Amino acid sequence: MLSVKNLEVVYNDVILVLRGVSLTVPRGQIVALLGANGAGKTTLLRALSGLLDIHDGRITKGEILLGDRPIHGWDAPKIVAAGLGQVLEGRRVFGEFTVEENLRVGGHTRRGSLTDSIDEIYTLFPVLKERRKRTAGYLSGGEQQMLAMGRALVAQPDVILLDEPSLGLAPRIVQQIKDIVVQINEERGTTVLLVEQNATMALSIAQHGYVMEHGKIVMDQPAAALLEDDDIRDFYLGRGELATSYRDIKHYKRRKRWLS
Amino acid sequence: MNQFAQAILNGFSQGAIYALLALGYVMIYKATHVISFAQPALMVCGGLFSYHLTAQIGLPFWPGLLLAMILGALLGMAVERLALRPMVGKPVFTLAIITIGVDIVLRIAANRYMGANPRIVTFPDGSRQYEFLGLSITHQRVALIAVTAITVVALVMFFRYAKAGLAMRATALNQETALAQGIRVGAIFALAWAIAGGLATIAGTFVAAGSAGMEQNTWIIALKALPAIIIGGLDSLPGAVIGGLAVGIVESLTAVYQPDVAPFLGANFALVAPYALMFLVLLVRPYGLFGTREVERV
Amino acid sequence: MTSMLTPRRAPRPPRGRPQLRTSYAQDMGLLNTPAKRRSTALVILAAFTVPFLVTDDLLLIFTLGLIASVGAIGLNLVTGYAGQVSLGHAFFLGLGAYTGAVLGGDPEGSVTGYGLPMWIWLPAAGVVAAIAGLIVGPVAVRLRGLYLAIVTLGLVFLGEHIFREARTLTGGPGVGRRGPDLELFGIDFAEAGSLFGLGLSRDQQQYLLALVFLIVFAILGRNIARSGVGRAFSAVRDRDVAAAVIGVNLTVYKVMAFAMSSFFAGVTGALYYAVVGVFEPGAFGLLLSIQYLAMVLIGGVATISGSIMGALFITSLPRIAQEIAHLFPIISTSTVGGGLINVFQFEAILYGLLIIGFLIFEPRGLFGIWMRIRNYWKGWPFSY
Amino acid sequence: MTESILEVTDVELSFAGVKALGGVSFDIRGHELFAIIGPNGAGKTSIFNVLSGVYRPQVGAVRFGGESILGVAPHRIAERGLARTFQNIELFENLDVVDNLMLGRHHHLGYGWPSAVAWLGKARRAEVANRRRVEEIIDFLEIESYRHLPVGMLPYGVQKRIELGRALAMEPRLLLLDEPVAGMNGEETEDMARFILDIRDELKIPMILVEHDMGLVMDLADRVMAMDFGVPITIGTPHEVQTHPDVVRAYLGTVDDATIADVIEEVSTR
Amino acid sequence: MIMTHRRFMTRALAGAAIAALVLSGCRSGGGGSEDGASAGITEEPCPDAVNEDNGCIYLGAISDLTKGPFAPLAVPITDAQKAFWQRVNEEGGVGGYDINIEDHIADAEYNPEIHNRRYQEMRNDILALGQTLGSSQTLAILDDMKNDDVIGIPASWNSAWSFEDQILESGANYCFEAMNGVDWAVKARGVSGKVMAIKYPNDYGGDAAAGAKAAAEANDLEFVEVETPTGQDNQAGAVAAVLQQQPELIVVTTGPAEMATIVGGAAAQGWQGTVVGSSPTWNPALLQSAAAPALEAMYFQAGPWGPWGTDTPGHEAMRNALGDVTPNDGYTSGWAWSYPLLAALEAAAEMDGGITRANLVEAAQNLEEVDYEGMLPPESGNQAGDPEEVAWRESVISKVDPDAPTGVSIEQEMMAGPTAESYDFSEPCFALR
Repeated sequence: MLSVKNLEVVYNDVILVLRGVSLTVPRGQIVALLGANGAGKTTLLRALSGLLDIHDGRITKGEILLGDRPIHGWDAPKIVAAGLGQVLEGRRVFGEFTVEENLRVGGHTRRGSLTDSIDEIYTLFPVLKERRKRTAGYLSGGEQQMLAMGRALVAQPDVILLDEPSLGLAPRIVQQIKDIVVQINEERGTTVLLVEQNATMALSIAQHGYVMEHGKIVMDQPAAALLEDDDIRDFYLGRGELATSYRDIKHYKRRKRWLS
Repeated sequence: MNQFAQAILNGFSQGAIYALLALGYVMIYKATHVISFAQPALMVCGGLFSYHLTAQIGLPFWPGLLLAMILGALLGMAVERLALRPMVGKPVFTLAIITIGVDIVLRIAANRYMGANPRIVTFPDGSRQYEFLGLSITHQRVALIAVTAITVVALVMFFRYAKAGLAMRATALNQETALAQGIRVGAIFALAWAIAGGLATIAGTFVAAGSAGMEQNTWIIALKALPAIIIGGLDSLPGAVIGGLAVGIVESLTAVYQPDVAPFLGANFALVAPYALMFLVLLVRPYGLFGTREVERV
Repeated sequence: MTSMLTPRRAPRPPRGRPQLRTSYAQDMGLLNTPAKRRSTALVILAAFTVPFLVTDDLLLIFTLGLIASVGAIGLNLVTGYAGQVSLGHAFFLGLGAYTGAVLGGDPEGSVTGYGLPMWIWLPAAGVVAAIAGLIVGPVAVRLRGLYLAIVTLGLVFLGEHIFREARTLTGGPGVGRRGPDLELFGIDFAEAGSLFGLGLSRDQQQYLLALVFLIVFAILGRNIARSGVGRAFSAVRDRDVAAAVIGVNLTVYKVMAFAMSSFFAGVTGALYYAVVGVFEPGAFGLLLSIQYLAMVLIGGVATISGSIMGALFITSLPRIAQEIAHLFPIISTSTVGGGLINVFQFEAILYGLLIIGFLIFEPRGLFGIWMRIRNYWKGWPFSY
Repeated sequence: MTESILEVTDVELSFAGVKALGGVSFDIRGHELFAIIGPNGAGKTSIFNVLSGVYRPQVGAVRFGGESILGVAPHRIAERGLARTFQNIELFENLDVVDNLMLGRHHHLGYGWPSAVAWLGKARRAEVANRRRVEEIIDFLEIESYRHLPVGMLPYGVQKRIELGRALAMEPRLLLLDEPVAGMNGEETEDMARFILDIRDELKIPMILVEHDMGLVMDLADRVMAMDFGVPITIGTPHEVQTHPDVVRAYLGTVDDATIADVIEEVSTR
Repeated sequence: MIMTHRRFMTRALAGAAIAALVLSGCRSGGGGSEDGASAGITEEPCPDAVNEDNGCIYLGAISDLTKGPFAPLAVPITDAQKAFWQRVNEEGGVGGYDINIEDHIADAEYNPEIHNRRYQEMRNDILALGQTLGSSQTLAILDDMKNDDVIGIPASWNSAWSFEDQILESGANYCFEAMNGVDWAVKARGVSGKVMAIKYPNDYGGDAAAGAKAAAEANDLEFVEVETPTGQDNQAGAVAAVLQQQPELIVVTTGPAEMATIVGGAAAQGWQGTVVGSSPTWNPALLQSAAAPALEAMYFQAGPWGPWGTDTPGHEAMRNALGDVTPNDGYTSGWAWSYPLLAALEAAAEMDGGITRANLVEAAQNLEEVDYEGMLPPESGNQAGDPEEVAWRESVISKVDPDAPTGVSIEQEMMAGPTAESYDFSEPCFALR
C-alpha cells in the first residue's frame, strides 16, 4: 500500500538525515516504526506526507509509492487528497477552534457535505461529541489526541501516519489510544504506520516493526519477534526487570563511547 | 453639542476608510504573520483602477468598482506570488522590509500614471446632502459606510462558514498542521493578499472619489491604519474595524477641539492623536483591545 | 561551594588543532585568530586609502555611510542582539541631531544655538538620546514583536510632531536648521585644510573623521556584544522566560538595550547632520527608521561588521541604482516627462528592487555573502 | 542541614478560575533528591513555575533559604540560588555552548555595563575567571567537543546535558530538573542518571525531579511526591508511594480494589 | 539547482552593484574643483547639439521628480525648462554656446540631504543651477554655491530670495501675492469681515500668512491664522476652524488636494465666502471633483503671471515649444523662471572674459531688466539694488474657468494693491534662517 525505497533526505542542503531508508506498509496492516530521538522517524514521516520543504528538507534520492503512484515530490495537500493522512507529533489541534471546526478543517480535501463523516467520528470518539462546541485548546491531552486522530480520519484516508500518539500521556490514556488505533484499523480498514518511542505499546498492536537508527533501518522483523529481541528490550523498550539499578552503573560504562 | 455630533459623524465616515485598510493589514497578518507595508500602494493602485475603468473606459461607478476590486485582488496575489512566496519561512521583519520595497516599486509606477493631476473618481450624485437631527452627511459618505458594513458582514460570514475561510483561520494558527490537513497554504496566502487587495481597492476608490481625488501623496492615508490595528489587536478582524473607526473619530475630535482645549500640544496634534490613543490603549492592554495574548509557556 | 566543580580527573590533552589557543583570554579576544587580525588590519588600511582614490562626491556618500554605520550598530544592539524590533530609531537619531545642533550651533542664528565645542555636543547628543531611550524602554518592555515595532513607529510620528512644533530649536518644516560646527582639536572639518602635512579637501577630512568615529564605536559595540551584557541581550532575544529564570533581569536588559542603542543613534544623528549641513524635521520620518532596519537586515542581524556593510550599502544604494540605471540604454536618460518611464523613476524602482532582491537571494545579508566569499577562498572545512 | 532549603506550604494556583494547584505542601531536607510524579496535567510543571517565580500562586507560602520568594522576580530567585531545567529544552539556540554556560554564570560576573563597554580590567578578568568555571562544567558533563558550536545544531540528548550544565553553572543551592530524560534512549538515560547521582553525591546539591520514567524515579529518588489534579496524593519513599492505592488508582484509572491490590502486590515483590 | 541559481544571482547582484560604484568615481587628481572659472563650460559642442559650431554650457537642475511632495509639479517645471533652453539653442544659443540642462537633472526627493549630495555630484560640471527646488534644500547648498560662484534659479517664490545675491527669482513672492489677494478681495469682492489664512506649516505658508496678515491689518480687518498639515485626510481641523470662525475671506497656501478638501468640506456644511489661493493651490483636475461647484463659486487664484492660456509672446512660445502636453501651470512657472538666467548669461557674454562663473554672478547681481517676452514686465527682473526698491510687487488674479486650458483665466490683470505698494520690504516676510 505504502512503500518507501532507498530514500535519502537532506536538510539545508548539507545535513543528510535519511540514508537510504526502505520500508513497506501492506494494505490493512499496522506497522510500527521505532527508534530513539533523532533517529529520523519524524523526518521519514515528513517525507511521506510532503512536509519536508517547510523544514528546508529535500528528498535527494529514492522513491515513495502510495499504491502504485509515486508521491515523492508532491506537495502536502496533494498527498492528503490522494488518501494519505498524518497525525502530527504533539497533537497540534487548532486550539482556538471548537472541536467541530477542527473536524471540519480535517475534511478540507473532501467535496460536498461533511456531516456524515463527522458523525462517524463522533461514533468512534463519543467524548468528542460531548465536547463538540468546546474550544479545543481546553480539552485534556488525551481528548486532544483523539481529536487530532479524528480530524485526520474525516478525510477518510486509506493510510494514516501516527507520530507518537502516546507522547506525554498517562498510561491509562495510552491504553485507550491503543484500543482506538486497533479499532480504526479493524473497522475502517485503514492502514496505519505508527511511529513510537513507547515500543511496548506499538509492538503490541502492530503486525510488523521497523527500527531506525541514525537515519537507517537497522531491524525489520515481525512485531512479535522484535518484542522478544533482548537488545531491543534493553535499548529501546526501557530496561527490563533484570537490569541493574542506575545507582550501580559504573563510571567506566558511561565513558565507553568516548574512548572508542 | 451639534458640532460634537457632527465631528463624530465625520470621523466615523473617515474611520470607515481606515477600517477597510486595517482589515487588509489584519488579513495578511493573520494568514502570513507579516505586516504588509505595501498596503498604501495597493490602495493607490486600487483607486486608480477604479478611476481608469470609470473615467477613462466609461463604466458606471458600481461595475467599475467591482471590476477594480478584481484587479486589486489580482495585484495583491501577484505581489504575494512574486515577492513574498519565495521568502516563506524567513523572519517576518525581512518580509516586512520586502513589502516596503514592493510599495516603493508600485507607487512609482502609480505616480507615473497619475502625473501632475489628481485622479478623481466621480461618484454618482456624491455631493447630495442628507440632513437629520441637524447633522449633515453626503450621499457618497453614506455609501462608504454602507459598503464598509456589507464588507465586514461578508468577511465574518466567510470566516465562520466558508471552507476557505475556515482553512484560512487554520493556516493562521499553524501552517504545518494546516498543510497536514491538505490545505494549500500557498493558496491561502494568495487568498489573503487578494482579499487585502480588494479591501484596499474599496478604500482607494472612496478616497479617489473624495473632494481631492487620488494624487501622488494620498498614499499616506493608509498608514493611519497602523495605529488602528494595534488599538484593535493585530490579529482581530472586529478589532480592525473598531480600531479604524476609533482612529477616525479621535482624529476628528482632536482636530476640532484640541486647538481650543489643549493648545499646548502644538498645531495639528490631530496628526499624531491616533498614535497617542494607541499608546494609551497599550498601556492598559499590551495586545490591543481584541488581540490574542501570547501565552508564556515553559 | 568552592570545591563543587573540581574535575575528578586530569583534563584531556588537547587534540592536535592547528590554531590552538592556550588561554581563555586569548579565546575571548577581540580578534582571536591571526587571520582575523590580518584581514581587519587590511580592511582598515584600505579604508584609510579610500579618500585618496575616489572623488569628493562619492567620498561624501562613504562618509555618511560610515557615520550611519554607528547608528546601524546601535539598532543592531537593540534589534539584532536583544531582539526588540524598533522602528523608532529615527526618533533617537533626530533627538541626537537636534541636541548636537542646539548645543554646537551658531549662537547668532535665528534658531537656538550655544556654540559649544564638539567634544561636548557629540557625547551630549548621545546622552540625551540615551535618556530618551531610558524613558521609552520601560513601556517597550511590556510589548513584543510587531506590537513593539508599531509602537516605536508611533514614537517616530510623535517625534516628528515635536520636531515640527519646536521651531525655535528646529527651524520648523520647510525651513530647517544648520547642524553644529565640525571642529575638533583645532581642526575645522567644514573647510579644506591640512592634516599631518597633507593637503586635504573638506570631504577627505570629513571622511577620515567619520572613519575614526566608526572605528571607536565599532570597538565599543563589539565589546558590548561579547561581554556578559551582549550575552544577556541574546538570552532575552531567544527565550525571555528562560533568561529570567537563569538570573537575567529582563526589564533592566531591555531598557539597557534601548538606552545603548539610543546613545549610538544620538551620536550618529549629531555627526551625520553636522556633515549634511541643513536638515529639517521631515528627515526623521518612518523612511529613515526603515532605512536603518534595512541596513541591519541586509547587513546581517547580530553582527557588527554586517551593520557596517549594511549601512554602507544602503547609503550608497541610491547612487548604485543611479549608476545601474544609466547602464540601460532602453531607459531614456534625458527625459523627464516623456517615454514609458524616466531614469529617475527607474532609479527609484531599482532601489526597491535591489532591497527585495538582496533579501530574497541572500537572506543572511551582506554578512552572509561575505562569509561565503571568505569560506570559498579558505576552503573552510566542514568541522562538524 | 539544620533547616530545609525549601518549604512549600499550602500553595494554590489557578488560571482564569481553573485550579492548577490546590494546596501543595512539601519541603526539601538536606541534599536529598526529591521527585514529583503524576499523570499529565497533575500540576508538576506548575510547581516548578511557582518555585522559579514564573507564576505567582494566589494562596500559600514558599520559603527558599528561609526567606519568602512569593512575588519575587524570577531573576532574583535565580540569584538566590535556585536553578532549573525545562521540559522542552530552553537553550539559547543561536549561541554556542560556552556562551550558554556563561549565561548561567550571569549573576556571578559582577561587572556592570560601563566596564563591559570599555572591556577594561574588571570585565576582562571576570570573563576569564568565569570562563574557567565554565570549562570545569564542560569537563564534568563531557561536552568538550561541542564547545564552540551553536547549541541549536546539537543532538537532543546533548542539548539536555547542556541545559543541565547551564543550571549547574549558576552554582545553585537547589536544582529543579523537569523531565531530564524525556525522549531519551536507554543509553542517554543512563548517562543522565549518572550525572544526576554525581550532582547529588559529589556536589551535594539538593534536587527536585519531575519525571515520567518511573524506573528512573523509583531508582534514584530519596523521597517521592505523587500528585493528581494539582493535589498531592502522598509523599514518602519510593516504595511507599509505589504501593499507595491512590497512586495506583490515579495511574490506572477507576478500577476495582482487587485489581489495585494485585498491582501493589506485584510491585512489592519486585 | 535552486540554490546554485540563487548564489549566482546574489553574486551577480553584488557584483553589478560594486562595479557600478567603482566605475562612477575615481579621483581624477583633483582637477576641476580648483578651476572654478571654466567649470561647466566647454568649447566642445553639447551632446546632440543643435548648433554644432557652438561650445556648450552645462546647467544643473536639482528637483523633486519621483517620491517627494512636489513631484507632481516639479516634473512639468523641469520639462518646461528643458524646452526653454532647447528653444534658446534653436535660436542660436548664447554668446557662442548652446545650453545643456538635460545631462545634469537630479532628483533630490525634496530632502536637503539628498539635495546636497546631488549638488556635490554635479558641482564641478555645471556653470549654474537652472533649478533648485525647495527652500531648506536650497539653503543646504547655498554656502557651497557661494564658494563655487554658482548662481541658481529657485523653484519657489519665497520672499527671502530677494535677499540672496546668487538666487535669481521671478515674479512677486508669496508674501506680496497674499497682500494683493487680500487687497483685491476687499476691493472687488467687498470683503469686510474676518480674514483667515490657512497655511502649511512651512516657509511657503509662513511667507504668505505674513503677507495676508499685513494686508488684513492695513484694511482694518480681523485676522486669524490656521495651520494645516499635508494630506486630504488631515483637514478636519481646518474645516472646523472655518465653520467656527466664519471668515469672509480665506487666503490659502496649501496644495490643491488640501485646498479642495477644505473649501469643499466647509461649503458642504454651509460656509460661503471668498477663497484666494496662491498658485500652487490649483489643479485643473479639481473641476472633476465633488468640490467643483464650491470652487467655481468661491475660489480665486493669485499668481505671479498669467496661466497657461494667457495671450503673451512668452506664453505662446512656451505652448509652441512644449507642443502636445496636458496643460499645467507647472510648465508656465518653469518657463518663466528661466528668463533671468538667460538674461544673465547674455549679459555675462558681453563682459570681459565672456561667460564664466564669476562673470555670471556679477551679471546676475547687476541685472536691471529681463525680457520675459510679455509674461512679466522687463523691470520686474531688476536685481540691482535693495529689495525694498527693486522687488517686484505685482500679481495676477485668476478665476475658475472650466473652458480655460488649465481651468483658470485672468480675472484681474497684473497689479499691486496698496498694501504691497507701501510694504517696508527691508527684510524677508518669513525668515529662512
